[in-house]
Amino acid sequence: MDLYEYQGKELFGRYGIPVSEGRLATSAQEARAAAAELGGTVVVKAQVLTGGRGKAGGIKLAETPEDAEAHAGEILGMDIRGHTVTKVWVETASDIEREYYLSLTFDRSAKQPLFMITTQGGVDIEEVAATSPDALVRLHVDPLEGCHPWHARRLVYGAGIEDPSEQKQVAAIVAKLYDTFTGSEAMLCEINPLIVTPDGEVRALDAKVTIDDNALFRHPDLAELRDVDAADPLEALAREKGVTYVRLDGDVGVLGNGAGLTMSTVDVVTFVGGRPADFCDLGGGGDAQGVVDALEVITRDPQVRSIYFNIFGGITRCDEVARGILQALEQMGIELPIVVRLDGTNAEEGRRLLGESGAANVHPEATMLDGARRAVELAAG
Amino acid sequence: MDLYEYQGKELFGRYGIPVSEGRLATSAQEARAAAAELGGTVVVKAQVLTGGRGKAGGIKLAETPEDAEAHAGEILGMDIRGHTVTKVWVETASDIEREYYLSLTFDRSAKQPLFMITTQGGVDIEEVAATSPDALVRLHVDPLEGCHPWHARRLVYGAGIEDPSEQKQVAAIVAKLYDTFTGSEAMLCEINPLIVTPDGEVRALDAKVTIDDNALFRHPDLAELRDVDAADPLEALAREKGVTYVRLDGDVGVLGNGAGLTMSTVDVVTFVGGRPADFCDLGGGGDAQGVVDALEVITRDPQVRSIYFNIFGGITRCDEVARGILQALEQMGIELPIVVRLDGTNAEEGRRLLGESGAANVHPEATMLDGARRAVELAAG
Amino acid sequence: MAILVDTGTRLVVQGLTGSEGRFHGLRNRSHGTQVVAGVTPGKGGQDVEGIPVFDSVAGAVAETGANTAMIFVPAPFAADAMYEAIDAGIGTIVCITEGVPAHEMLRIHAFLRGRGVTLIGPNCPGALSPGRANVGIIPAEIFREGSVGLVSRSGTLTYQIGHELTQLGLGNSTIVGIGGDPVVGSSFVDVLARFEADPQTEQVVMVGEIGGDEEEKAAAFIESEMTKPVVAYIAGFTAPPGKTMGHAGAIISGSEGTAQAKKDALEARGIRVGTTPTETAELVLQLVSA
Amino acid sequence: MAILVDTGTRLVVQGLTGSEGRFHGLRNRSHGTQVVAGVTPGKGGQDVEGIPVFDSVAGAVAETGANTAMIFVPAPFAADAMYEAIDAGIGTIVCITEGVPAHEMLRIHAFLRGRGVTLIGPNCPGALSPGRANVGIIPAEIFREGSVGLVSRSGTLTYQIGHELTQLGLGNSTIVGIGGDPVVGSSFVDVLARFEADPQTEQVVMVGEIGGDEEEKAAAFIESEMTKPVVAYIAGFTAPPGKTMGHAGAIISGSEGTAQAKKDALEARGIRVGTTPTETAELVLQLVSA
Repeated sequence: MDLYEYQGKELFGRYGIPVSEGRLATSAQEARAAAAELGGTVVVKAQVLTGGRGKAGGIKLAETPEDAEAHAGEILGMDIRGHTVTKVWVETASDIEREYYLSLTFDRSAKQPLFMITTQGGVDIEEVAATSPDALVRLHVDPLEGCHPWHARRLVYGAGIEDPSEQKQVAAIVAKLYDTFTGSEAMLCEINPLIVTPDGEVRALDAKVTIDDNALFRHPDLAELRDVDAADPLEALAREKGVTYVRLDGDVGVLGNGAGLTMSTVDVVTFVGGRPADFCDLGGGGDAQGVVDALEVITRDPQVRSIYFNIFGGITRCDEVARGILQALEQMGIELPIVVRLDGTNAEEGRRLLGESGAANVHPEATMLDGARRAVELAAG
Repeated sequence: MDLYEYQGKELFGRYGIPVSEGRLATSAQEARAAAAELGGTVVVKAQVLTGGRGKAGGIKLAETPEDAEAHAGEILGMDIRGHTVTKVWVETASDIEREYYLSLTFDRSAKQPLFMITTQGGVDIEEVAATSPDALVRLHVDPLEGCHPWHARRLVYGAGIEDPSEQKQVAAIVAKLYDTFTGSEAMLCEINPLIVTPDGEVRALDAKVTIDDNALFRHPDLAELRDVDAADPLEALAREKGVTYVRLDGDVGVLGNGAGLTMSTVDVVTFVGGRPADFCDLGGGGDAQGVVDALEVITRDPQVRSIYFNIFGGITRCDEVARGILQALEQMGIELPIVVRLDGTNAEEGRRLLGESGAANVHPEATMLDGARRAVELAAG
Repeated sequence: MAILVDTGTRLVVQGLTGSEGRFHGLRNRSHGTQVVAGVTPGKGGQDVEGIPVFDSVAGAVAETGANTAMIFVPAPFAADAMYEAIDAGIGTIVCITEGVPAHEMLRIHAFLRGRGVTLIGPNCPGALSPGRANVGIIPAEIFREGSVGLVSRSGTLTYQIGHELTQLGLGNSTIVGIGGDPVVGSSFVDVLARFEADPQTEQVVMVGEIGGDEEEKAAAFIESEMTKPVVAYIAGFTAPPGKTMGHAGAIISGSEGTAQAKKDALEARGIRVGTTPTETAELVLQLVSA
Repeated sequence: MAILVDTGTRLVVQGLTGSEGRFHGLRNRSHGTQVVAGVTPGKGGQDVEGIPVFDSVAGAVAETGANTAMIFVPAPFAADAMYEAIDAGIGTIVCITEGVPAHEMLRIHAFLRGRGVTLIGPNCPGALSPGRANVGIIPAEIFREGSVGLVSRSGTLTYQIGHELTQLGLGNSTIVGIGGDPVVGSSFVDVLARFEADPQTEQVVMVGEIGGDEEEKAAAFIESEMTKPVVAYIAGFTAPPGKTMGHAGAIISGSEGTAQAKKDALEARGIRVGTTPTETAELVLQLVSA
């Protein structure tokens, strides 16, 4: 789960990482009030779960509350890379002497947390990594050892930070970032930029935090930060119904059981010339109600022209899937063509049920490949 | 550093281990007030850093504040195994259905924390270990793994605790005891007895906690619990002066440099028929002032009849030790015979200094063994 | 010979008395697996259709000589169950549970170092050596005994490929689902090394998917360390970046972990990659026939 | 040949710019030890009498090929220094620092498992191979080169026994002080195994003291694994229970860790235990003359 900047900063603050004071606002009026309360120059920042806010005009300096109101008015409702801005963060503006970059990520490859730091912050870090790789210092932490002062020293000296007070502040932030990362079970904690003010104060000016979804059960305070409004409405509906669903951009609605098989089905639909509308995984179990819920989500997508069920029964029973399809047809009156390929546990019984139903828009196919071809044909016409 | 029962219970309480409510009292009047404040039957318990309080009459039940006052009056000032009682702990009396034993120790041999539990609590645990070893369940914890629920289950089921509510409470206490142990860097956390009340409540009725002296620098709250009054006055003086000193019961004051050499010197004095008065380690450095401080401590012991300096100079310089001895003679006017064996770094210079001083009570010897013999002779008169 | 699970497997099921643990434990037994014990704290002394239940894994090991554990406990308790099995001296642990927090797995992965314990999973279907032993939820009836080793991050996709192999008359030495989480106990490389050493295995199919770089590491390993031919399949060519595709580990992060990158890494080392499950099975047939 | 420190030792001193680090680092160098680097955070780029100082151990390793570290930093920072040396790939770490918390050492001891790193200490005088290398604070001038391996929990007591050996015309292969704390990186058994494997060492003296049971473990090891003769000395026969005798680890807990128990364990296995340092040296002379 990705956190908004303001949520990430609140989390940082809890672990003692210095951030600027700020207020959340969902309207221009609130932004004005926030600016007035904070006093002085403020920054109005679009809260969206994507990068490139600055370039899109989503970050503006305001010298007065009136300015803040005007800027918030422009920013709220903006579309930034497909995300509509519904919230702005109004915070005390910072004078910036230097911009650093500091992050801690979950490195799957090394199976250890990975610190990265550079004094060339404020820009896209992948660009720094590509153009001046030596400027980017990388250091893994053994999870059983934990983060020790030497890690911080290696990062600070490695990055070439020379001022003793800065060294001390950054080293402290390194330790606290590790606490944040492990304490909130994050997959990513990124500070870009980590600024140095003209007074020599070091502060996180942005916050990008991703929490492990699988760990949210033991972080209820973080779990409730999820913003259901921000998600794709179909994905939000799917989450609500417990359906594993990712929206794609085509016209063949794809359902499979198991992540790998479903991904493979999406691929095969593409390879035979089709355009998948979604990835929808019925999961390991897959009872009739699960099928109904999944079809409810998929058929809400107006782009969908055909549906392809690719089921390999193992724990999932094919007869149960067939029952779900028939139940959904009855309840929802689906008229879209539905191609069904059933194999494995109770496949014959499933095929029999579908055959006997006499449903005209259900098209059985014998193999995964044939099913994909048929579904693509049906979507096309 | 050993904690008193009341300090250990306060520590337990901080980590969520259930203990009875109580008050500390240093006078009979305070004990009366404490009993009145607590209400109902209370127990008045001598606070001493030794076992066997119960048998010595240091624990008494009081039904009224008057009783508490009377009992406290008897207990305060008692001598229990050489420890004078200066404080009593007055706590709400507990009804006891069953007595268990639970401890977590620093197992040097395995280099892991070691849990021990038995339902045969309330008695000397070494006796249980000797007479019914099967009743005592032992379980190590890997320090990198930490304490997990399975550890608690193994202990609880292993000990044969059958009531589900008791199982749950004891399991929770196991986890909290581990937190106490690691959080306060203890060498020992012992609960004996861990009681079950007739209502089925599980509670620590005693607390025996030892903190690692080397870790106290980062636990200032625990460091200040040290009770300087309770120590042997000479050992307290030594601590104050930074001298490593253990009082023994003989008449030859022993000083060496380094723990091993000093222990060996004490042994050799014993083997040649003498009785060491102390173990006093000048440590690795050993400057003149350190020697003066050490002599000040040793000569305060009225039993001392002779003093034996056994110095093997390495980092320690023998001339510096000699200077310290001469300085102490001058400042303190010591008349006791002082046998000095110097070897290693600058030994000749040290011997020369002592020889030139003309001090009549300084007796140089060439070997460790000869020095010991001479010191024993001189102590004998 | 097969790998990981075999006739010498003596299985303890952690969570045997739960509905899934019971269902699959008994199913594994009916495939011939020696299911010698179950563990459910507080239910020690009971039994599940003759399988004795213990309060602890250590108790099960002491009484039954269990050497392999299958974990079916819910995600919040799975790490505890893994540590318990490790410390009880279990040699092979198969964790089926889905949803184990990634940080737990980081610590467990580090903790396993130098302990000589094999962990498969979590979030995996387990391991099946057809005709010998089945530990997990893989439907044994799809597969037949043979010479093809099969290792996969997925469950049903593996069944699909196994089914295609069976239809071509091919069988498997062992089918291993290593799991779909970002950090799992055994990687492709770990399992490939076992297939390389296993006399029964003559060819290997590796079924990867988007996310991470274990397929890339496997490509390097296959090139430098393996004599047996390997065919690969990768799922997720059309997956969008930044979206978790069903498995917690199936996610393209930035430009990392794409199916194309994995395919390229494999093909650069001469490893053939099937475009569809069907083609993958056909590539294996070519190997066997060659 | 000697053990632990030798002509191939390339030493980095953590805390070289402190007064003790400087004093002993230079002293070690004057004995012939290759002292190639120092580490003091923030002083990288400086030097101590020609020895370059780095900000990190990793930097020192990269620039100078250091393979051995000596730690002279204060107790609160010693664990950090040990972890830094381990992670920088140092093979032999000698921690002189006294007063390291025992719980830190529990974790470090566990962390070292399977890493192939040797830690000597903390709270130890170090290791000296006369004429070859000296890493630590052992005064080299007391000792001469020879065939006797010497391992001890104590510092000055070791010097005393070394002095007695020298007076009898005997010399040492290596003198190792393993340290006086409850948990140290290398035990008697670890060092005895090295002496057993070292061609130069022909006899061994083990100097123990009260506390713990490492001498008892050593007795069992000597009996079952060693071909070279061992003589022992134990300090603390007259120590009272429950009192820390100078070293954090020198304490009789309850009835455990007494000198008598250690002596009995050794003698029960035919290992001779000297009553005084003098007698101990004489026992070694008998071995050499035999």
